[in-house]
Amino acid sequence: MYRVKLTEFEGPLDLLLFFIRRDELDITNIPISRITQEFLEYLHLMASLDLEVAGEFIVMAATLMQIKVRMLLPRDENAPEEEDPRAELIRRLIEYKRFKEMAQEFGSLEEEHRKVYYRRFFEGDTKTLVEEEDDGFLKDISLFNLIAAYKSALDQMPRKVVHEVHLLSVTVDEQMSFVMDFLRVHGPTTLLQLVAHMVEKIRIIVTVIAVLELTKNKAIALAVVDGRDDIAIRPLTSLAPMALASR
Amino acid sequence: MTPDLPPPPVSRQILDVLEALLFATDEPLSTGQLTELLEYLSEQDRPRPLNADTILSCIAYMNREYEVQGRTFRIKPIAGGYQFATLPEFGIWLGRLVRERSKRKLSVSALESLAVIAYKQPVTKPEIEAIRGVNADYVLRTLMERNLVTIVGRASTPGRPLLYGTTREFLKHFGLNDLADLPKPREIDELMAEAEYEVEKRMLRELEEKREAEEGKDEASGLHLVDGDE
Amino acid sequence: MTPDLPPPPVSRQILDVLEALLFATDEPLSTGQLTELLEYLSEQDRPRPLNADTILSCIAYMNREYEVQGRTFRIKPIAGGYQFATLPEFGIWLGRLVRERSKRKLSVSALESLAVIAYKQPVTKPEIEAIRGVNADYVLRTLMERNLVTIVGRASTPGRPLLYGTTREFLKHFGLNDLADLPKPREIDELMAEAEYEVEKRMLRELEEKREAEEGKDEASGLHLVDGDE
Repeated sequence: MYRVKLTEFEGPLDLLLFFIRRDELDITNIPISRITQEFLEYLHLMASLDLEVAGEFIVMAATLMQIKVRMLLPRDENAPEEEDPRAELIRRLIEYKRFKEMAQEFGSLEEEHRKVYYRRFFEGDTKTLVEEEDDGFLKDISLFNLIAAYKSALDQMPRKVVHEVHLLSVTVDEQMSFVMDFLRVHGPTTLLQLVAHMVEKIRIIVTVIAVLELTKNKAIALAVVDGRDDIAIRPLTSLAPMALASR
Repeated sequence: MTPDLPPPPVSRQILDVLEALLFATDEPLSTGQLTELLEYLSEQDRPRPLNADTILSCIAYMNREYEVQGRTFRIKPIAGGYQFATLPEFGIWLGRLVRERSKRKLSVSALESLAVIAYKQPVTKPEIEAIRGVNADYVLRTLMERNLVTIVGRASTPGRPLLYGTTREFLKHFGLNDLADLPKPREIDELMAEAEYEVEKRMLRELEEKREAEEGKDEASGLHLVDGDE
Repeated sequence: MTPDLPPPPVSRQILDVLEALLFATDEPLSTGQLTELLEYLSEQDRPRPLNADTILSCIAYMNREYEVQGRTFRIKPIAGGYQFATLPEFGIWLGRLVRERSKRKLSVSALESLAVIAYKQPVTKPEIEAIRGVNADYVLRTLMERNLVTIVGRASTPGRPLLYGTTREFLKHFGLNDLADLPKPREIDELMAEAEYEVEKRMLRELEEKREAEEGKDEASGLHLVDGDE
């Protein structure tokens, strides 16, 4: 009997290729019973070591046995040019072997390139920033990054979102008037100043909508405040004289 | 053509190793660290004496070389160590590079919001915030500025909140023909779940390593058939 | 002291800006990007013509300079662009210094899957699995996490499976300029022919062994397996 030493195989095809290489078999003319026998012994061994045999190996075992049976069956004289039952498996083995070779090539490319290093520390470089319009914001962000982010967002979603629905009597129209009044009293302001005293989230939201609505109506204009997460608001329509005086 | 330099304080090989080290490091290297790294040089190749002063004179020598050869970079003392840096007069050119670099990445939070909008659209800001648990004002603004997200209408719910959705630009970036091409939640789960087969493979590998350690013997690859009972 | 170089193809100023840009970039810069950046040079300072060929001849010229001057780095074509990188012979020194995630070796299953994806792209998961004969969920996820592979769309076949392809990071990992630089896989016919040839080799060897056994003599050729009994 043979003692079999186990190592990792990339899958059933890899194991078959191993048998073929080790025994110097002709891949185009596989001795199917012998290979099937060895394959089953390997599975048996895995089982005896209490290793769960991966599904792919079991499927392959079934395929091998099926081919073996078909090889034993007498050929149907009427069926013209029936394909060798092994043909499909041989095709797969050769195809896999081909990519396995390329994987080795990739491995040596990787090895070669591992010796090459790029500059990675740029803090010492003096840079003078230049204003330009921007593009390339999404460079290097792939669809995978996007879906990974989606999953992460869902995973981190607050377990219970308590929506206390108490009806607040706040409408967009009201807040539009509020914004215009505020501007009239305080002059140009910012969004944060506008909502500073508000406690209910919904009121803030409605106010923001009101601001957007007013922007759309060209009653006010918005601008980004440099360096801050805030938006500057200034009136576009003429306001009551007292507003001008107040600033 | 180039003015002659005095002879280097150490062998060329040492200068080369120093240059390569300073080039590839991801943080400034102190003279102490450099000394330590040079200790891997074989006994006879090592500079003598091998100390901070030797390193400093090498750095000074290399900088003279770069100057004479008209290179646009020098080795500069930074944060207690030494590092390559381009000369300040090229700062304006590098600024253009850096701007591009800083714009490159979407923040994690922007990406998450973008993902939520992509999958849940049309979606209101409160809905985005409910999923992400944080205020979405800033990211929404950023995403809209980048033309990845746009307002697509208003919900008919009370307060008629704005509805957000993704743009054509978004589809273009991710190589999607339409929104139906986005990976489905089921596909995402498939991608994110560890295949069970891998668990087994890892077990097998561990077992193998343990056995090899026990037997204390080396082995090439594959199934080894050993003539057992004789 | 240093051998003379031919005159530079453009003014020193242009070479300097190019060098500084390439020295300071953390991403390969394409000739297109470099051309664009050089367009900021004032009209009379700009190289003429300002195109990819001009850039390429400048890069070649600079690399000759570095070689003559004994520098340990060169401007290297990578992932469709150019970037400074150390010469491979200094890798051993830098390995002691740098412990980068990206320098981590890929597993065999990752390499195999990458090979399939690289040559067959755009390719679906079932296609990858059919070739390798194993589930590809885990490995695909790992490859995507390392940004070597990405989703590039959906097939138009029933079920519209996701399509996968390699990334720029993939090129960078293997030091390739573009996909055309990939080693060519052997043709099926060649593999078949080789398989048959292997059988002949084996027969030849058996014959050889038999003869040697008969002659009872030792042999040197590595083909022979020592079998122990004397």
